[in-house]
Amino acid sequence: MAEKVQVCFGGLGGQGIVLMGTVLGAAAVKQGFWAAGSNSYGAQARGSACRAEVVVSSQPVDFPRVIRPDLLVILSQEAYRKFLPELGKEGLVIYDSPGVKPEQESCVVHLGVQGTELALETLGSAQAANMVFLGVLSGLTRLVSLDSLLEAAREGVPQKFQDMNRRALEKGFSLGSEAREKFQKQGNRWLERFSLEGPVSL
Amino acid sequence: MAEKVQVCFGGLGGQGIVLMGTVLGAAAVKQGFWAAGSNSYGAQARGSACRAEVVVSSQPVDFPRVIRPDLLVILSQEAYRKFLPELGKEGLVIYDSPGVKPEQESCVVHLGVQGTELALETLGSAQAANMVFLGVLSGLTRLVSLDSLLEAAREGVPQKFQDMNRRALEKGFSLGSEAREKFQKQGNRWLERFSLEGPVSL
Amino acid sequence: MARTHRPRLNREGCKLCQMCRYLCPDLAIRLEESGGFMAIDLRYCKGCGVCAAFCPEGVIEMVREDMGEAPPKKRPRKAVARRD
Amino acid sequence: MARTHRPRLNREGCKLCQMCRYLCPDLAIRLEESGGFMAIDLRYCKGCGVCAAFCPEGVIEMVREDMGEAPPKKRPRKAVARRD
Amino acid sequence: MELKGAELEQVKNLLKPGDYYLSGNEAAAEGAIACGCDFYAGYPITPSSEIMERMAQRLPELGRCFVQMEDEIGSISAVIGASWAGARAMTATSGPGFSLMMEGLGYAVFTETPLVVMDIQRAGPCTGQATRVGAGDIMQAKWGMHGDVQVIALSPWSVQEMYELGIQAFNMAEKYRVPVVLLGEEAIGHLRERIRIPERVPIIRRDRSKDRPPFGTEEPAGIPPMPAFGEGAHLLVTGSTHDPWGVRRTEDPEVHQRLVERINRKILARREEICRTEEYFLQDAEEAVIAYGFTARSALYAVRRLREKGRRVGLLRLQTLWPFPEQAVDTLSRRVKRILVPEMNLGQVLGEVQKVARCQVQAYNQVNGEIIHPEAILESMERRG
Amino acid sequence: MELKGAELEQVKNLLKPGDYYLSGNEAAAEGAIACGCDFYAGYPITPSSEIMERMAQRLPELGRCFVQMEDEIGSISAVIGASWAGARAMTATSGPGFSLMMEGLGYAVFTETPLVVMDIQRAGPCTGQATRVGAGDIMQAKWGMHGDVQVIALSPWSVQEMYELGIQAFNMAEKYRVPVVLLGEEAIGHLRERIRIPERVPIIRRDRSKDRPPFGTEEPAGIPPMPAFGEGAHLLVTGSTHDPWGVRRTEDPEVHQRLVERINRKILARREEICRTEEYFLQDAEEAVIAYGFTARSALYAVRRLREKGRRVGLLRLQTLWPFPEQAVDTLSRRVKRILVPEMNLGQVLGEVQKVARCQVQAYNQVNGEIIHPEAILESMERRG
Amino acid sequence: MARDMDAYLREEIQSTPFCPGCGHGILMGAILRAIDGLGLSMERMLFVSGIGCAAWIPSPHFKADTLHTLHGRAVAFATGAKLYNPELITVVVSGDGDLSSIGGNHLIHAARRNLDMTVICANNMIYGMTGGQVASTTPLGAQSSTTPSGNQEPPFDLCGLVAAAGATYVARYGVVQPLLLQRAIQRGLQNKGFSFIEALSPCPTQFGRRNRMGSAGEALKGLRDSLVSRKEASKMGKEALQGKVIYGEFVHG
Amino acid sequence: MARDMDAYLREEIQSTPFCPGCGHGILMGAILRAIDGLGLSMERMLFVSGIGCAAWIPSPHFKADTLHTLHGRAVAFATGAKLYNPELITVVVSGDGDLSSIGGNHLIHAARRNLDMTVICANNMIYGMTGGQVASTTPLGAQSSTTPSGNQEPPFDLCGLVAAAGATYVARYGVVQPLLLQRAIQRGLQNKGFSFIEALSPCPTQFGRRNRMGSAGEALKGLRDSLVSRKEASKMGKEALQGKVIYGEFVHG
Ligand SMILES: Cc1ncc(C[n+]2csc(CCOP(=O)(O)OP(=O)(O)O)c2C)c(N)n1
Ligand SMILES: Cc1ncc(C[n+]2csc(CCOP(=O)(O)OP(=O)(O)O)c2C)c(N)n1
Ligand code: SF4
Ligand code: SF4
Ligand code: SF4
Ligand code: SF4
Ligand code: SF4
Ligand code: SF4
Ligand SMILES: [Mg+2]
Ligand SMILES: [Mg+2]
Repeated sequence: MAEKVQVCFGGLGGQGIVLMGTVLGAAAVKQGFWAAGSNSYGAQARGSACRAEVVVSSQPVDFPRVIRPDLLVILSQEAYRKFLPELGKEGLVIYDSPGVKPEQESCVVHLGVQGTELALETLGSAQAANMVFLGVLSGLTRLVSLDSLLEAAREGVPQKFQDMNRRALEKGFSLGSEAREKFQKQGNRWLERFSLEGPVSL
Repeated sequence: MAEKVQVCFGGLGGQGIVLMGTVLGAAAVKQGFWAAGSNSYGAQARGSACRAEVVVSSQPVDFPRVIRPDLLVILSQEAYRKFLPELGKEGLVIYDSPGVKPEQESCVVHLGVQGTELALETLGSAQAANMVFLGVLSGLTRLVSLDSLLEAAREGVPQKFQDMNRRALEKGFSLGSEAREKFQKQGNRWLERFSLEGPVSL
Repeated sequence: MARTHRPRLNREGCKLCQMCRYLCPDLAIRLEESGGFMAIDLRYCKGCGVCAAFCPEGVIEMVREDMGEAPPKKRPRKAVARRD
Repeated sequence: MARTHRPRLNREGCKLCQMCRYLCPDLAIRLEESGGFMAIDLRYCKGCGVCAAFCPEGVIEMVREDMGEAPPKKRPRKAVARRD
Repeated sequence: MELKGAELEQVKNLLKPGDYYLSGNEAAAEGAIACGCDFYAGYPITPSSEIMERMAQRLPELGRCFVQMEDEIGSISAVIGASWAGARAMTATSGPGFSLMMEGLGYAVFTETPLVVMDIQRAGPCTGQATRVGAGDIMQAKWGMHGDVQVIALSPWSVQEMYELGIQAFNMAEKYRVPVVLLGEEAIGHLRERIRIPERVPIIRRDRSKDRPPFGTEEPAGIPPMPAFGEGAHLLVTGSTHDPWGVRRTEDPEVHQRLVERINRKILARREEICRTEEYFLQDAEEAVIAYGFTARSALYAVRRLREKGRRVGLLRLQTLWPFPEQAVDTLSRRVKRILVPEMNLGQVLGEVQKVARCQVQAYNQVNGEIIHPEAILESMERRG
Repeated sequence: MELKGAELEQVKNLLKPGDYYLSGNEAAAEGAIACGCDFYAGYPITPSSEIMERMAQRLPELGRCFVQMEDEIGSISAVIGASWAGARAMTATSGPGFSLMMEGLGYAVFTETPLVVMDIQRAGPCTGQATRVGAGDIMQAKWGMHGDVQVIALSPWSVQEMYELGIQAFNMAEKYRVPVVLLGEEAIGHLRERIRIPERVPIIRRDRSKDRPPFGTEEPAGIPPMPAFGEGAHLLVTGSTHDPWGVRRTEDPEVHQRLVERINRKILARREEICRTEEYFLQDAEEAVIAYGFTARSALYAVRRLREKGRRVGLLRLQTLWPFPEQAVDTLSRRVKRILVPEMNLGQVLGEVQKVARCQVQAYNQVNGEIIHPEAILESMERRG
Repeated sequence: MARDMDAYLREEIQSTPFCPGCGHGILMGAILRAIDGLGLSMERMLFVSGIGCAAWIPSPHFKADTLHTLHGRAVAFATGAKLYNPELITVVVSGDGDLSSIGGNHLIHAARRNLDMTVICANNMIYGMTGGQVASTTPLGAQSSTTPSGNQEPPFDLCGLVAAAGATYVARYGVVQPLLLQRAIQRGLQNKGFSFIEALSPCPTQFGRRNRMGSAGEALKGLRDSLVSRKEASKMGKEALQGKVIYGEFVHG
Repeated sequence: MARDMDAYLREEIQSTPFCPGCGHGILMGAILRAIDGLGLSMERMLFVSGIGCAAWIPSPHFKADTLHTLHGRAVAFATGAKLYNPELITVVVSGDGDLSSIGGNHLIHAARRNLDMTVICANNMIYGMTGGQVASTTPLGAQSSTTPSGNQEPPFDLCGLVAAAGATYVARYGVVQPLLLQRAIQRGLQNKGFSFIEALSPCPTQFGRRNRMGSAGEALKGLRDSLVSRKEASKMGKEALQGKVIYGEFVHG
């Protein structure tokens, strides 16, 4: 069990990267954790690289930026190249397949998910890919629960997107959970690194 | 012979007090003296008290403000009351008569001149009184010469006033000279305090 | 410049049109309702001559301040500087 | 957002009216004088679809970028930040 | 801040108490609202615009007043006008807009108008790098106006503090009749963190008595009462030199000296009451870091790592930047051998530390639009150790 | 200032050489004209308006350009635009207008635009006492802009120096590609004194080469050349962060750091070359006065009187205020036991002296709209003697 | 005895700082008479002014809340006060330089918003206070301390500008038309929206002297003779209108 | 291959920073074609802009002297450059917010002076760059990030305002009228005096999205459909003009 998990999301402006960070942070807070998040600013509307990061912790966060990410969620090749070197040795990468082509699978654990395609095909919009990946993150690591994600994703979002987001999160969660089982069956215990001790009460 | 003479002009806004200072300073510079002058600022157009001061010196002026006036030229009662206490014990007051009524004639030398009346009557404008008094100052003390005053008064003044100013200065000068003679006949040598040694050449 | 002239209003010819009152920049002229005449308060008058210039009846005249005569006691003037 | 669609111009029906050229916000369309046809330089095209929307002949069609196919080599983009 | 006296009230919070995940800018807006801010005038500028956007949403909901002005000069002017009409008024901006507000801010100081300006600093000078972080407006907040003035300036280091200092800024402004500048930074304004919204918040309201003059006191450091327009006080408000009742006195040396001294003294005489600092690991420290804003987060992280390595190093965190907490720095400088001042500028607080410190003072300056990483402070300390 | 290099020229004076009796403001205008000032944009404000009025007369006579703008923001903007069109350009103002110019001045620093601002200080803060004297804008001249910048600021103490520093201001602006602020004071601007107009004046012209980038140099403290508009240089001028050719680079940390450091270093690295001070009676002094502007006249007078009484006291007169002449103050502070800093503000240069001085530093502050009388300094010295 | 309109004036301020014959004093009376005419309570009124001689019309003379602000900013200060407390009858009184030169932007934006306030511009076609520099209202060719060879820049038609910006009551009169001027001020005060009244108010000291207008009385007569009504003007040719000033209501309810 | 108008563009700047479909890009082309049409040499041209997306139209793209200034100050910077060197063909290109909100005062004063420069206002009725805040040109009722319940303030008629201030060439066209717009820019450049061209230039990202205008193409079509000529408008009733925008030349030689 970790005290603090550092997550980075990377992709292109327009892919909803910033929102992923916000929803993850808000979900964590709903569960009583502490969270701190930042993101690259101002590039949302254009096609350039975009990054969001969240520190989730069972204690108040001292330094609110990611110092070394434990977990990357990557939605574009450019982001992959840029952020992978930062990842800790025991880190985990969740990436959008086949849009992102992993390059150094050896060093860290990679999990490819066809998030964009899935979103397009089953939800009708590539825009929902970000929520699919948040669901995967939750299903796989249990860093935050699906429920808190669902709640967080509802806030400040127009009604018409709420339903789509819910379905995307659920879909992702079940994909993530499948992968979690698989990993666990392999006897992999490192997944525990990504779930937190219960929040300290102050 | 003095090294430095400190002169103050006092009156009401609109009486041309500031110009008196400027012309005296400029005249002194024309003769090779050093001069520094300041004046109360901003009240010109209204009826409130107005003051101009000039330090004339045969050497560069260290402190450019009047510390203790040697000579007052006073055109209003208010100015008289306000500035007289500043005057040195051996000082000289030239005042506009009968507009100004001297109060403590005993302590310092007073010279009343009917400058305003004279200006009005012989020059047709009370505005010329200031030049009459500058002429008096020159005739009496020889601090600066009539010629340099005439030259200084010509500069930056519209043609139509030039002639009036010249006549006013000349008129004043002859009045001042008369007084000078009278004083000198009385054996008064203190008038020398108001004329300067030749300018130092640098 | 101190005031050199002051207005003198000849009540005889005055038609009480109040033009002088409306145009006095110093609110120095009132219609004295009781007496039915225009009254100039010289404490406020700056001697600008506007009232005289605009009186349609020509009954206001600007006269020279008598240098000798003591001016009406002025209320204290606030010290104000130009040129903010 | 990366470009998801690109314009495809059918030279057949094109009347060379140049509306697409005048309205392309990225100066990506030229009249190729030599050949007498409209040419779209996809290196500059951002896939906005304005040309297609305004072509009076309807000969420009927006087609999905083939995710697989390598995009035309872009010239280096200057890094610029919004929000001065 | 000591919150005592009759003016203090506890009011119920308008946001449901509990934990939220907000950005610093959102939190600052909520703090202001909680503390009764009922007038906002502003002009958009990155990275402060979220404050304005939240205000545009929330104030009208609460029946309060929001206006987007034509520029920042209009904004500060409207804020001053509203404050005299009785509002708890604020604006928010960033460097370029803050520069435009200097004349208005000086007016507010000289007329003792309570108001809050949130300056969310970005990487200057000039338009610089508009979306990136800096802390280059510290000196400007105090010295950007012509003539001798005092303001209060606060530096939050977390989203929670954006909220809390948002509250305190209003209370201080009202208590001392002075503009308060919240010197935020892009990195805090855009940071999201968990924050706790309390049940109740303390509110200090200005003294509105009409029986005493609104611009002068017997005591040389006094704070006069401030009635509002429309209350029959026949207020005379002017940015020219004025007597205690507001009458212009632009040629009287004494009136000027007394007024200028009082508006300075009323803050400086209360320096200790106003200034807030925090100490970390300083009891036995031989060397110290003095930091503020986001940099203090980095510094604390670095100090913890150094402590782990056995270095006797501590942190003095400045929450108040103006008036400068001289006492705390002076005391510290007598206890430690050296002080490091890391800043996202070329050395602004550094100069203030130098003025009072009695030990060696070192600087770490970074002006690249990025936060100072803990590693950089660590390295700097180790290199010079 | 060292006037060397190819850019230096001696040009014939446009005013007949000889002695004149001019006001400080007139002299400053004449100095500017003599040094080739060919563009003036301004907005009237007491006590600087005589500069503008003289320019309105003289520049068109000489076939040069004068414009009265709609406000001070317009003025500084037009001056910057003209400077890039090749002009030797200036404006003049006083406190309130100077406050409004802060954003523009920061732009000038960041784009390295040569220009001169004459700030004839009056009694602030705010509108204060508009016709009276003060020296309250010293800190503002350096710190009034957001972000980290450097300017050069000069303080004349006589009418002759209004003329000479009017010349020097232009030469420094052109040489270092930086705005130069002439920090005059009402008491000097309105003072009339005899001044000597020389036969020839030195003129430094900016380097207009087009072969090197106009916004960057290899050396970290370099000064790049500056071609003008209309010369085919395809200039890219921007107040956003830019590379050596002027291309906006608003997301690159290194470009920002390099640029901000260079515009600061190019001045600070030349501190000794730029700074001018004068010493009076300091050889054997045990105590000293540090003063500038009109106050230095009073101080010198007071020092002379004290010398007459046998006190070993001297004066360090600062002609340059920014960059601050640290070296001279440091050296002095090692030689004397105490330093008195009399100022027409609440202690602005004082703080800079405190930063470097190694002896006791005392202040004499007066903010009553009047000059500090020599008697007051005398008394202060005697009292604390 | 007493001053005219004494009930509206502060007792402790006995003299105006204006030069003898200054039009601003005449305007001051017209404003007070307009308030008196409408029976408005001074307790509900807020007077806001900028910097300049004209800005001294309400402050410190009027016995009401007065806010003497910064040069050019009166309208923006007033915007804040009015929006916060809509009960305040908000009147801005300031000079042509203050309102239309440095303050032009706030003026047009307040007009655009059609904020409920009345702006009275004392237009003396010059910067009086600072010594007679040219203004954006100075007629072509006129002398000023910064146009030694006569003004070369066309002046604003202030009423036209403010009307184009969106004001809902716009009128111009000379101070020599005291009753028309008073009526316009009253109509402006009654208009629920942005009202702009341009009062032509000669400055004998800085404008008159330089432009050989003679005494204050002569300057005012000169103004009177230059005024033509909108109606008259509509019948006059361009030539005939040379040197004339058109008065009247340009926008009204 | 190459870009259109490549000869007028800096080689080293290959891509504009505008969002896909941004009207500012269309305007950029129209400006270059106007210059090309008149055969003007870029060596003699100076482009000045403020801050905003629109201010990036000339800088850094145009291969000429470009001066990217401060928010709102472009016209004042241009005034200095033009007065000093009258040879410079001076063109200001900036946004509605930049020129008419914060920069409104410089705009009306330059128009008053009738300075020989051409000001092209890229009006997208919003603050594009900073994230879609309301502008002084935003239509009544429109959504923006600072008017969550729709804009309550009437917008400026920019052409009317600038004409009232004294400009001698004033025209408005939409970017969907590329040839008319180009002609107006050419006439502005040829006018020896102050020319103002308002180019309606939709912002799909910040205005379009919030106001449900659909894709960039749809937004532009919406604009096209709202345009009516001066002539047509003169025949239409107030009702019929609701939601319409009048194009044409409002002041010309
Ligand atoms: C920011 C600023 N700039 C300049 C000034 C100087 N100033 C004071 S009043 C004034 C002009 C006043 O002209 P106007 O508004 O027409 O009033 P008037 O005196 O003519 O009645 C100026 C330029 C100032 N106080 N503040
Ligand atoms: C003094 C100042 N205030 C605010 C800003 C922030 N700012 C940058 S661009 C902009 C608005 C731009 O709007 P507009 O001119 O309409 O251009 P657009 O982006 O819509 O094309 C603002 C408010 C700034 N840079 N400087
Ligand atoms: S002279 Fe002038 S101030 Fe005196 S009453 Fe007549 S109009 Fe009024
Ligand atoms: S203007 Fe003449 S007639 Fe009319 S009220 Fe005055 S004095 Fe009488
Ligand atoms: S899609 Fe848009 S950018 Fe691409 S060519 Fe068409 S109009 Fe130009
Ligand atoms: S708009 Fe259509 S028809 Fe016209 S040139 Fe383009 S492709 Fe051809
Ligand atoms: S200077 Fe002109 S405007 Fe000012 S008070 Fe005197 S006459 Fe009136
Ligand atoms: S935000 Fe709007 S104006 Fe700016 S580039 Fe994008 S579409 Fe164009
Ligand atoms: Mg005026
Ligand atoms: Mg816009």
